[in-house]
Amino acid sequence: MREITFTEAAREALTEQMALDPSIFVVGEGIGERGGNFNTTLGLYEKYGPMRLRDTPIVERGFVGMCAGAAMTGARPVVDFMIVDFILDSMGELLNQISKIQYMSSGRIKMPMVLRGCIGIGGAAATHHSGSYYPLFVHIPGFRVALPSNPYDAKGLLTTALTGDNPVLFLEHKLLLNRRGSVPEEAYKLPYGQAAVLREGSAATVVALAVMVPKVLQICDELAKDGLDIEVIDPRTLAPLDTTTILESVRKTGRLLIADETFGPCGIGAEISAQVMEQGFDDLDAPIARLNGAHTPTPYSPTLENAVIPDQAAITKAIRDLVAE
Amino acid sequence: MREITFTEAAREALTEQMALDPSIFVVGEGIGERGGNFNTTLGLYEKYGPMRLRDTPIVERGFVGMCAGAAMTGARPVVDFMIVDFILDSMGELLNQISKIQYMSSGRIKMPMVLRGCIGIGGAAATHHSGSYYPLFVHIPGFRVALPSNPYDAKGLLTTALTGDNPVLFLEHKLLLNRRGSVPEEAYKLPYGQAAVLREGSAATVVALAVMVPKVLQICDELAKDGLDIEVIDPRTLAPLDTTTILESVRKTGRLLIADETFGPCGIGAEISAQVMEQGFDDLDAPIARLNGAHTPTPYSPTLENAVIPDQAAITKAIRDLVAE
Amino acid sequence: MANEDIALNSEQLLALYHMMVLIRRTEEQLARAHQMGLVPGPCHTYVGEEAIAAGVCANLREDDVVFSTHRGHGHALAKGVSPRAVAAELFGKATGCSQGRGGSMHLFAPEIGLMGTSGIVGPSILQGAGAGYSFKLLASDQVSVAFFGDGAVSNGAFHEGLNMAAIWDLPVIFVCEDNMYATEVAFRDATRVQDVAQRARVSYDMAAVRVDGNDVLAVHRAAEEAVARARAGGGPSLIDCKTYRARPHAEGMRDGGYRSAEEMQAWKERDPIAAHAAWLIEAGHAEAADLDAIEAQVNSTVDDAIEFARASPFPDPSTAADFIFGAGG
Amino acid sequence: MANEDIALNSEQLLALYHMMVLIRRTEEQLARAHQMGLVPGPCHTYVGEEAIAAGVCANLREDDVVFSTHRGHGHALAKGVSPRAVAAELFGKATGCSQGRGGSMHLFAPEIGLMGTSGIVGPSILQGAGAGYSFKLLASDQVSVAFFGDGAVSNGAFHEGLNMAAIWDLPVIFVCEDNMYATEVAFRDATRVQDVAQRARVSYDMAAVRVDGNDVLAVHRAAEEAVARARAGGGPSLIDCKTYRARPHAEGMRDGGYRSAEEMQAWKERDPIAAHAAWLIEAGHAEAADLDAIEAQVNSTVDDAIEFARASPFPDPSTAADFIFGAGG
Ligand SMILES: Cc1ncc(C[n+]2csc(CCOP(=O)(O)OP(=O)(O)O)c2C)c(N)n1
Ligand SMILES: Cc1ncc(C[n+]2csc(CCOP(=O)(O)OP(=O)(O)O)c2C)c(N)n1
Ligand SMILES: [Mg+2]
Ligand SMILES: [Mg+2]
Repeated sequence: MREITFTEAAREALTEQMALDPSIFVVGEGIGERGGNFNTTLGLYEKYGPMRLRDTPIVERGFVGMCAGAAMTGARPVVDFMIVDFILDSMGELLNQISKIQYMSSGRIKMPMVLRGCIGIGGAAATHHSGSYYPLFVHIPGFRVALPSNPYDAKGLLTTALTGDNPVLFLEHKLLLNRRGSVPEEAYKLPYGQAAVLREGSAATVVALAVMVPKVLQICDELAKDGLDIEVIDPRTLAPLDTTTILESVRKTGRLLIADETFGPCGIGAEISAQVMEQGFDDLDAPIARLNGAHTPTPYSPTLENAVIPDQAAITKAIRDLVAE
Repeated sequence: MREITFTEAAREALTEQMALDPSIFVVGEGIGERGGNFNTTLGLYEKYGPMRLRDTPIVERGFVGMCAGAAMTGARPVVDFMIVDFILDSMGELLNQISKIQYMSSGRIKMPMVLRGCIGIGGAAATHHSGSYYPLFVHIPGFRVALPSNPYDAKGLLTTALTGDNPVLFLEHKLLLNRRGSVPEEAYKLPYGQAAVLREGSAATVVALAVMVPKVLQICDELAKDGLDIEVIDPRTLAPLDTTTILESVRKTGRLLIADETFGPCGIGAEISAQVMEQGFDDLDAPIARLNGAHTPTPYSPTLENAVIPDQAAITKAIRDLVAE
Repeated sequence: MANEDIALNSEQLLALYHMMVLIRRTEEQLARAHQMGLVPGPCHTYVGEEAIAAGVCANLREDDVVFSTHRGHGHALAKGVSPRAVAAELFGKATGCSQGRGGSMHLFAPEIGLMGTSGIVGPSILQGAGAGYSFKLLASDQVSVAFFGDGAVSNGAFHEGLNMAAIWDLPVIFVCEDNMYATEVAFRDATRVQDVAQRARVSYDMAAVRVDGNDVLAVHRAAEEAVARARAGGGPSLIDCKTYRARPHAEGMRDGGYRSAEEMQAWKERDPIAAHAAWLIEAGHAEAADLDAIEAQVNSTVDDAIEFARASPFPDPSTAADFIFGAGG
Repeated sequence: MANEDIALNSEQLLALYHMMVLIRRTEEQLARAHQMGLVPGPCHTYVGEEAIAAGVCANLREDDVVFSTHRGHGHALAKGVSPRAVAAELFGKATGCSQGRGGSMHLFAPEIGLMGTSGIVGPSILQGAGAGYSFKLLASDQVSVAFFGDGAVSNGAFHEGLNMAAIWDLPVIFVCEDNMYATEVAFRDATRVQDVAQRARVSYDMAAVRVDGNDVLAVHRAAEEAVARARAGGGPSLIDCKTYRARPHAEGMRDGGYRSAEEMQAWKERDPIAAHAAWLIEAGHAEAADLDAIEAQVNSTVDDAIEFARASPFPDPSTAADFIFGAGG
């Protein structure tokens, strides 16, 4: 199968669905003629023009609220935040309106909306362009949250998002955008709430999120040379979260580490840990461990930036410590 | 000692500190002559006038961002949201500015600001007036989060907030506002990150938050008649969170339940569970349990509203199940 | 009372009267029910402002959409939601228009274009613009109406929403209900410029008109023009309606202190229903008996609605977490 | 070039020139450093817009405060931050004005009133208003300046911030740097009304003036009036500066496509530094040699700054999580 990048795969999903569904439109700053700061919409403006590729003023709250009204009345908006930190000005529309309208209307109004943007630390982007925020949307009911780690998942999860009825956060780690992988040319959907076991092993289970997936996989290949077989799971979506697959793995390995670049407190690792505690306590041979980025705003300077993310040494140590427990 | 209500105790803290510190001012809708929707500022306007009791237009983002600038330049703003759901429009200012400016300025700019408002489900307030949101502010670095459950803590924690350098979320559960308790007349500060053991026991530990504290205490009095001695801990602040006291208790009881009215996923219970897992695994005789409100927007009708919060029966069952494990 | 160029026939003129009386009586009964503890949550009535909802919504088709506020009973009724469905919703009953999930501030009847009232100030403006975007995108001739109070005018949603509707020429009618107060904060303290229509014109280059919001014919005429413009692809409009709420901000709240008895009295004398009644008679469209008949009919409709609400069942607690998600991912 | 009523002496006029050249040369060197990989993160230069920062900040005291944007190097320098501290910050060094924590978009020097540049569009307006609130509350005669681009004008922060400053009469100067584009989105596509000064006057009843942002004397005069008004308790002002950025939105980004070569050329001919130089000579305030001397002095200052930045150490990784909290609860 041909290999394409994460960005190309996601754009392919968008392109295919825009051709099929004339109610899809994209809003964002520079997503029109410019094709998106990250090329998310490259080439689409020429095909579909300004009503479907809508460059906006810098009004994140405004266009998110606007898209809510559009989604409620038959359209299917895709909000392209470029960098997801800009989402924060629209939290009122997201948490008080978009996540609640299907519920409040007893299912009579749908809220088909994709909210996409780049997350993650890297490139000395500093604190206003390095956030991730997904735990916030897992905490609040009413959102689907997709966190693909490779081109195949990116295309499949975005296609599902573009064809369902729900508001979906589709989060793209900026260090994954240029990674390549095999992706079918035809359209396909991936279900939400179905984790991928990317590597089988018996010594321990590592649940890795987003950019941590390739990092962890690479380290586990190294560890395998020392005879340590680590099972690696990518949840792919955080809401819903596939706890079943994680529990099954822990039943086998007895050990669990959750590796996540963003903040620990009330994060995904905490939630997975608590769920495995509740449902898999007797399977545990060691305490569940979490590895997270430092609990601090993201600094600019490369020496500081590197210090706040879990690097190769930290991940390796966390896995070795877990196995040694 | 005289008994006063939660609201009176918090207002006393504000009144005392406003008299001592002329840089304190309050902003909010109806906090001027009206004295606040919940009487948070009753009588203060007459003393201090409009510059210090500033009625605002309905511009939550605006006045929070405005207060950030004021805090950075020598004033000490108190933002009174009335109902904390209205905070969401200001999340950009909070998460991208207020929580980060001390850090980004390497401590050269202070951010002394209190953000207060009512949380919680009750009174058929429905989904736009029933939120709690504290896990969001625990997840993001840079906030202090106070969640007092009684008048004494309310006064002490608010006094600390009004005299420190940091942005503090001070969250008042609406069903606690009229509860009475003994409160010293003089000013006093309570430290952040110091939990209160409200009831000693050996059968299990229950960490209860906000409105769950009186509910749990009452139930434990009942259970004591059956010979079940439950230890009850109120963390009082969620950031910082006093894990030490919880770990000590679990060392004694071997069992832990976290009872929290708001949502479970990536919530406080998850964080406490994960931390106790990491640091107190060997002390556990049973899996840590969480009791939360249903993961749904809050409905209006009393029959539905009651169905989404953990009621007396659910709490009792959760404790009994934990002990029986 | 504006009476030049009335293009409406007597039937239509009486329908406006009927709607205003229907809103008034429903609100009065809901207020009473609230006092009796039958409405478990908050209740913001529309008494005194009926001419706006009635005048605007008379110009709408069933498939046009309305986005409303915390003070939305009047908009719901004028858009065609039955008094039964509104009353039952406020009583928290399964037969309410939101099946008991919503209450006063969350009324939904999307089948007939009531896309929701809201407990949060501001979003109606943005969502209204968004529905306009849908209609333009899908080449429909539906129009969208966003109601909001003076309290929303200083909010960023006003600025962002009006601007988007203007630059993209969306079929939206923004209706500002300026009743001079946001809870107890006076509009004159919230902004130095209370001429909302002028602001719409100068800052967003939007067609905008200021009308007496207690004159149902003036509102109707402004809305008729705005709806026609939107439907014809002529873009958005703003109607700045000056009005006054006759009851406290919400039931059970005080009403003195922040506004004077004289002010309240002066506005009472400008009651929109009484004014329209007088005009109908004077202009020969009706006799007193016709109006009495309408009144009687409305009274029985509203009595029935309240009785229906009272007799309806509460929702089944086991449904409390239903409908959070729709189909698909 | 405005030359009537110049109240400035030659020294002051040359100081404005000096500052503009200092900003220009620093930016050019930073752009070069960025190309060489010495600036690890984003870099938005102020080339072409120097007259605004120079003209405004020349009217400020050290204890007045400035809140700035992602394009803030010029504001920092004009407020008195040393080229060394700015360059070292962009290089990510411990000697930078934010000790390497911030980079281009997060410059802090609160000791001399630079309260921060920001990677988010909008907050400078609100924080600027808030500093004004402080000064009024504490009865200080300090003033506050909020810089922002045309891209912020349609944002809710503009609406809410200007309105608050107006109704509470705060000592704030809002400086809009309208360079016609927000990244690649043209201001004419972002709003139908690009006369920001008129909007400030009509919608918020705020003193406001539109000036040629490439005319340092025009900017200076407008700022002088605004600062005097604010300091005297006369409330806020807005200065709407029409200007143009001479380089791409950020270093490394393309510059074609969204703006024409003719447009760029036309603005190049209106370069604020060249224009001021010509005027200084024509009006007899300087000779070419004086300007050359300034140029030479600036060049050596900037060379020194870049060398300082290059030679400075990176911050200690163990400090990465310091300073999140201050004292107390
Ligand atoms: C964002 C937000 N902030 C605060 C509130 C609380 N609140 C409810 S109604 C209201 C006043 C609204 O005034 P206005 O818009 O003029 O409408 P009116 O009540 O006068 O009809 C306020 C402040 C809210 N609902 N939403
Ligand atoms: C809230 C927010 N949305 C989007 C961005 C991304 N962004 C950075 S600069 C910029 C354009 C700003 O334009 P303008 O305000 O005119 O300033 P200029 O760059 O022209 O000086 C955008 C969209 C941002 N920083 N903040
Ligand atoms: Mg009002
Ligand atoms: Mg610009």
